[in-house]
Amino acid sequence: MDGEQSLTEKYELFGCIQCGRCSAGCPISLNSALNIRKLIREVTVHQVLEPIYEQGELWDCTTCSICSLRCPRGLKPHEVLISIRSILAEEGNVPATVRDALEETFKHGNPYGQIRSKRFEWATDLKIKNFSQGDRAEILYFVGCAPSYDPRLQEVSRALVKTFTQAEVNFGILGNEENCCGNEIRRMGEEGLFEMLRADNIKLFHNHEIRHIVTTSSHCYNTFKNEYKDDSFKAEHYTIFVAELIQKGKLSFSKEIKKVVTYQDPCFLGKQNGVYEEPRFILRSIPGITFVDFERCRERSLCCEGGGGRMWIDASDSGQRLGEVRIREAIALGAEIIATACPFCLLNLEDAVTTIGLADKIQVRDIIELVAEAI
Amino acid sequence: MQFNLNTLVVGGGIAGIQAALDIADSGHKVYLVERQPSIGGHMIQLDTTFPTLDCSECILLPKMTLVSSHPYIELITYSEVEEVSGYIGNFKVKIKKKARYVDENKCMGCPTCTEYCPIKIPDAHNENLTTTKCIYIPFPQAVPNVAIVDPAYCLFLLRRECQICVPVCKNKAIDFKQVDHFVEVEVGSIIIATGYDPFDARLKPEYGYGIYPNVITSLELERLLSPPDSTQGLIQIDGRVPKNVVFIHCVGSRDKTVGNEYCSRVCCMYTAKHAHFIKERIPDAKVSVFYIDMRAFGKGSEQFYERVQKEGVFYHRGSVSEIYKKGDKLVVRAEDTLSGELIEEEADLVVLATGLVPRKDATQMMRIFNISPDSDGFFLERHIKLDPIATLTDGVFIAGCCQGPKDIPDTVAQASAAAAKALSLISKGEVEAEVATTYL
Amino acid sequence: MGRIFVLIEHRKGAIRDITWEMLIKGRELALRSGGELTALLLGYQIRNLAEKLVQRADEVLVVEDEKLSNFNGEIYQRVLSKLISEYKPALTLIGHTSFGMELAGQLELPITTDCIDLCLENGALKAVRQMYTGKVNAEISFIGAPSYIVTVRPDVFPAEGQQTGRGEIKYLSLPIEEIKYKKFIEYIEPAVGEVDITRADILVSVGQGIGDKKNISMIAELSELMGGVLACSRPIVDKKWLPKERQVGLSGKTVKPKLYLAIGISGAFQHISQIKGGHIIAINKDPRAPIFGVADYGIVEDLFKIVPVLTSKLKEIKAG
Amino acid sequence: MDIIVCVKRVPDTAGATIEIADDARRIREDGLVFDMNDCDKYAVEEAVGLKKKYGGSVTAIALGTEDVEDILRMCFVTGCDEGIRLTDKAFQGSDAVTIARILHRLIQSMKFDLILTGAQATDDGYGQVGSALAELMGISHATLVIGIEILDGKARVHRELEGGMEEVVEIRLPAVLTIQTGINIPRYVSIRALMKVAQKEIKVLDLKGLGMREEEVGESGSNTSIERLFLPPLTKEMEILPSDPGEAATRVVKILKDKGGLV
Repeated sequence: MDGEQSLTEKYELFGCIQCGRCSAGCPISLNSALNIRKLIREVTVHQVLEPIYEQGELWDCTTCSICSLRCPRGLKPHEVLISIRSILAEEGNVPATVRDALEETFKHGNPYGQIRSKRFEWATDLKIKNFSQGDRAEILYFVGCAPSYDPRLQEVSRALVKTFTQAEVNFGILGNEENCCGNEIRRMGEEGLFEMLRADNIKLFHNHEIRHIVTTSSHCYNTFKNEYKDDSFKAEHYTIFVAELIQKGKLSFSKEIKKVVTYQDPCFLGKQNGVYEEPRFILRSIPGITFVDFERCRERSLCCEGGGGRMWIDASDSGQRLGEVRIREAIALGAEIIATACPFCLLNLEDAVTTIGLADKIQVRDIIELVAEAI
Repeated sequence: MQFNLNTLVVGGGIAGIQAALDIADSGHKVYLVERQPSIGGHMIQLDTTFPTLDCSECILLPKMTLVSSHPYIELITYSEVEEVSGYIGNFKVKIKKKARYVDENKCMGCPTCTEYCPIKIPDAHNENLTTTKCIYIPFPQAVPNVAIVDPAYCLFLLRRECQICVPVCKNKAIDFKQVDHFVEVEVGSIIIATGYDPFDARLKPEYGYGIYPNVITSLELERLLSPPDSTQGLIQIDGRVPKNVVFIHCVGSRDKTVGNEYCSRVCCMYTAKHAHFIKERIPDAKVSVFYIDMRAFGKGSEQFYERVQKEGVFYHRGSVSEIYKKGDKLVVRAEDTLSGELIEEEADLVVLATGLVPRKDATQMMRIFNISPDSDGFFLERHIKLDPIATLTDGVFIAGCCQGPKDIPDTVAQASAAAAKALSLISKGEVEAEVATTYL
Repeated sequence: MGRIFVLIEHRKGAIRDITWEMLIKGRELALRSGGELTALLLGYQIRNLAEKLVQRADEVLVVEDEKLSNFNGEIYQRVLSKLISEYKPALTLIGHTSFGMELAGQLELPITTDCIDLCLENGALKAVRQMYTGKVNAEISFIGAPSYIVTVRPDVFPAEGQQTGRGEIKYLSLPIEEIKYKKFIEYIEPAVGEVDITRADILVSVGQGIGDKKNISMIAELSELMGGVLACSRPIVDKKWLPKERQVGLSGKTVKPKLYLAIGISGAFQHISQIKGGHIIAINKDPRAPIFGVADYGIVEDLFKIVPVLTSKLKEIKAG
Repeated sequence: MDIIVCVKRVPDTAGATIEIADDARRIREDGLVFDMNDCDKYAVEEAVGLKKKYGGSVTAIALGTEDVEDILRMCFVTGCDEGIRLTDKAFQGSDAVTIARILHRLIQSMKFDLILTGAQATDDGYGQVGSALAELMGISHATLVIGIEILDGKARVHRELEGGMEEVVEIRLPAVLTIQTGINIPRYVSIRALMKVAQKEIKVLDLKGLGMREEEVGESGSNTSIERLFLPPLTKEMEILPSDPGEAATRVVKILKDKGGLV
């Protein structure tokens, strides 16, 4: 460690009582060789961590943070894991798919390797203020990488624009200047690149005098709120913002959605930021919707396996995908729509629906799509 | 300066009862103030006590009866200490006697009024598992064995609608004109024995307590196990006898996420006792216990732990992370950390070994007696090792779980020690006023 | 333009397609310029191959020696250099293949590689080649040399055409030096059942629209008829219907085919982002399937209606 | 085992829309991002892997302006010991053979057992520098290498052939090997690791430093020249084929013939 703090010191791992609440709560522990409890022990016991670095299952973690939420000693096992990944990343020892995502982000500002000049393409037919072209607005709508480039998620971005326009929100976007937020980058271990993105983004926000950011993704929201450490702007997930619009009477609905709807709590919105009420409030506000909660919801919600860079990781875990578990649970609840508020949840759940061939039984929608449909 | 030879004991649980009896037996007057309508505390709710498996009532009731009949004990129940002034040897204590709406001197403890009362209310003595009536005697052989009206539910007190209990009482004991009033006593020393609250399992939402009817706390199980009245000792959940029973240790103990870093000391052993009884009453049940570290340190405890394991109770080293429902079964997610195996155990009854936490109003009590809290929120002793009974307020002593979680033997020992401390002041008979003497 | 050399590429007793393609292009250039088309056949026990070439070239020069048994850049280079200096061709065509790439650069002649077109402009040779992974075409001219080397991209020129050769076979006896530096050891055939979809030119990729494992064979048959390699999307691998090595996508492989036939694939981003380049034909009954956002050609119809018809059509073609 | 690895900085044009510059001989580079050529990353990784196994040193060489130091620093992170940059205005317009000549001038005075290059660059795609360099050096070479095993004074090399086939050859050292992708998994070059080598010295040599003359290099030294660049016809938006199975199949077969090389 060259005189640096060891992981044990940095994360106070001697405080671990090996109770196993982390590993037992871990959504992937039943399907993966990754045992976060054991990992913490190994980190504590061994001076030389090389054998740990060879464990491919280190890349199975979705950084959903349930381990840290459950830890009775207040430790942060998932941060330890991210730190191990970051040691590996610094050595260049990352899976090829992660390497590609990181390189693409460095080069193009998004992990998909999509060209920067096409970032704004989804919105070219919409009349939106664009900070990068000198427009000014009260609120920055931070679209995010996946909602900018993925055709399915572009529908979500459009729904958000429609909603904001309807509610006469004075908002703009960064257009092609928008950059990866770095949330997943940090979780794939590329601390240096994350810091770079953070510095670039903060500079961008400052240049455009941005004070208030609303994000599509719970992942962007998480890192802006908790990891940017800059109080010149306030970051909100759109569910918080839209719930407020409804509460203040700035957004009203004119159509009914006569469906039974359940809600998948995104880990980065719920577990990591405690936003449980707003999404439910929005869904309950939409006329016609019968809202039913999952049996496992809120703090106990089941991860979709989309976080922690898992969208770019060929994970070693096996067995039934959690998305499929979720879909089956939703159908058992009698839900016709499973709503969520996170791009990765949406993609993973939709993937699961088609995998198990239940597309005629259940739809996966982002909350904002339902909002846009009902206004 | 003259030392007032009377003593105030606050709290009528096993600690307060023991301290009061020890002092009173020496021929000195004790005021025993209890907040609840009856003394007995948590111990009277217990079915048995570990590791000897004595019936809790059987050993406690005689002491309670002694209290009620002791010439040197003035029992002031359903009352709270409001204010204390003065200093060692000369405390003035203001006590609020809450309106009971039943004349303690007239009530004979018969069940007639209860039988006639139309309003059912949750039975607190039974951890709300069963109901009683709005006018009720807390439990058979309560001390005092006197009825009480619950003003939160009484139709007359709420809406002036009913008074059916009044005419049916042969002794005309029911008196809705009663109001809260204050009494003042003067004492030389004070023993605080206000006890603990069980941890509120709702604060650990991952265990689903309050959502799943078959996730219960140990105190609730205690009542289910207790034979005479409530449930006849039949362990049934939703009318069915559980066949897969899971116990979870350290619920609300050793847990920074709920602000309780400490070990509650009793849960390991009371759970062993519970597991034993489940195995005894439902021999074909699969009983699993999930623990973090096993702490069986009391006399006979390790032997009892071994016995329970031999009886077929399976101990997993590893705590439970969450419980969810799958069909009509609960699924308990844990890791057996010794084997490294991840477990999803199906259960039809989960018992949460809830820890012991400071009383909800502990801080307020501490303010009244000018005592500081320790880092866990319990009453701070003068010296953790060498003076664990005294407090920084001269003449004020602490006993039992208000000082920190402990089992019954330790509580009784501490109570007797507190009595001895008070008695040593009494026998000296006077106190020198020092510059450092604390004035309340 | 005088003589045009075409270096015949063959492996394990068979002439490779690129040879025919170069002969067609070479013939065209020869006709335009009034030059002569010469096929160079180097090898051992290759007289039967020479016979096959006579119709396609004006002359077939054959150098036969045991040392030329297998392709060896070192020895081929020496023989080829000798022939070039002796016959002084204006142009030598070599395939842009694993064979040609090894050889062409060491001939110490002006060279341009991987050409997709060749033409004569006022008597001067111009080549067209692609740059920036096919995004830009470049016109290349040759300056001040009597002889050029051009390597030709396979699958660009037709392999069939006019058979205008004079058909003269000339067996040359050249002293062949000993091989000093580079020794052929062996060929390794791809292990049975082992595929590398990342190197396939044609991929027939199946998604969960296929519905059942038993339907995979239908797509496999189609793939074979097309000369393609069977690939799939993640759900198919998750279901263990096909092995992981066939998965296209972020968690699978990145592919760069020329042609990608997506059957019953909705086109999750993780999947389509890993198809780099090539023409995409998509068959999906859902007009909103994102695969259509990246496809060049789309058929909005149930795959079970399209695939059988397509299969039988290809069978007809194969049967001639 | 002392290894020289030649690397190239190229624009990443994968997702980009390319525009031709006004002189029609170059593409417009503004808006493009640059990276190390893909095959070269594998070559560097392989060189470092061989060094780790057999000892010795790795020196990375690149041609170009100061910008190419980025990729030399990437080489340092991966494990190269030294970096040399060759730069001169006169180098502009050099073709593959000429670049090999420039490299040859530098390398001929160096001690080495192996020279690795990428098999092909993603910008010009010539794929000839390696074999031309070998010819100039008078040493042997193998292209499209996907496996290397060092024996006594020789290397046993796997070459990638078409259709998943491999050819195994033994080649006498020193030699030039051009490395194909897939031979290894190039490691990630992290930002922090790059920052650590930001100050590491890179040796810079120009035409004079190499002792070359202008007419040997650049366009004047080259026998081929790019006359003009042009964009291939753009692919259209998606064409919707008829949904009638028969018609659709006919169209697909035609597309297969036109685009997929089906005969």
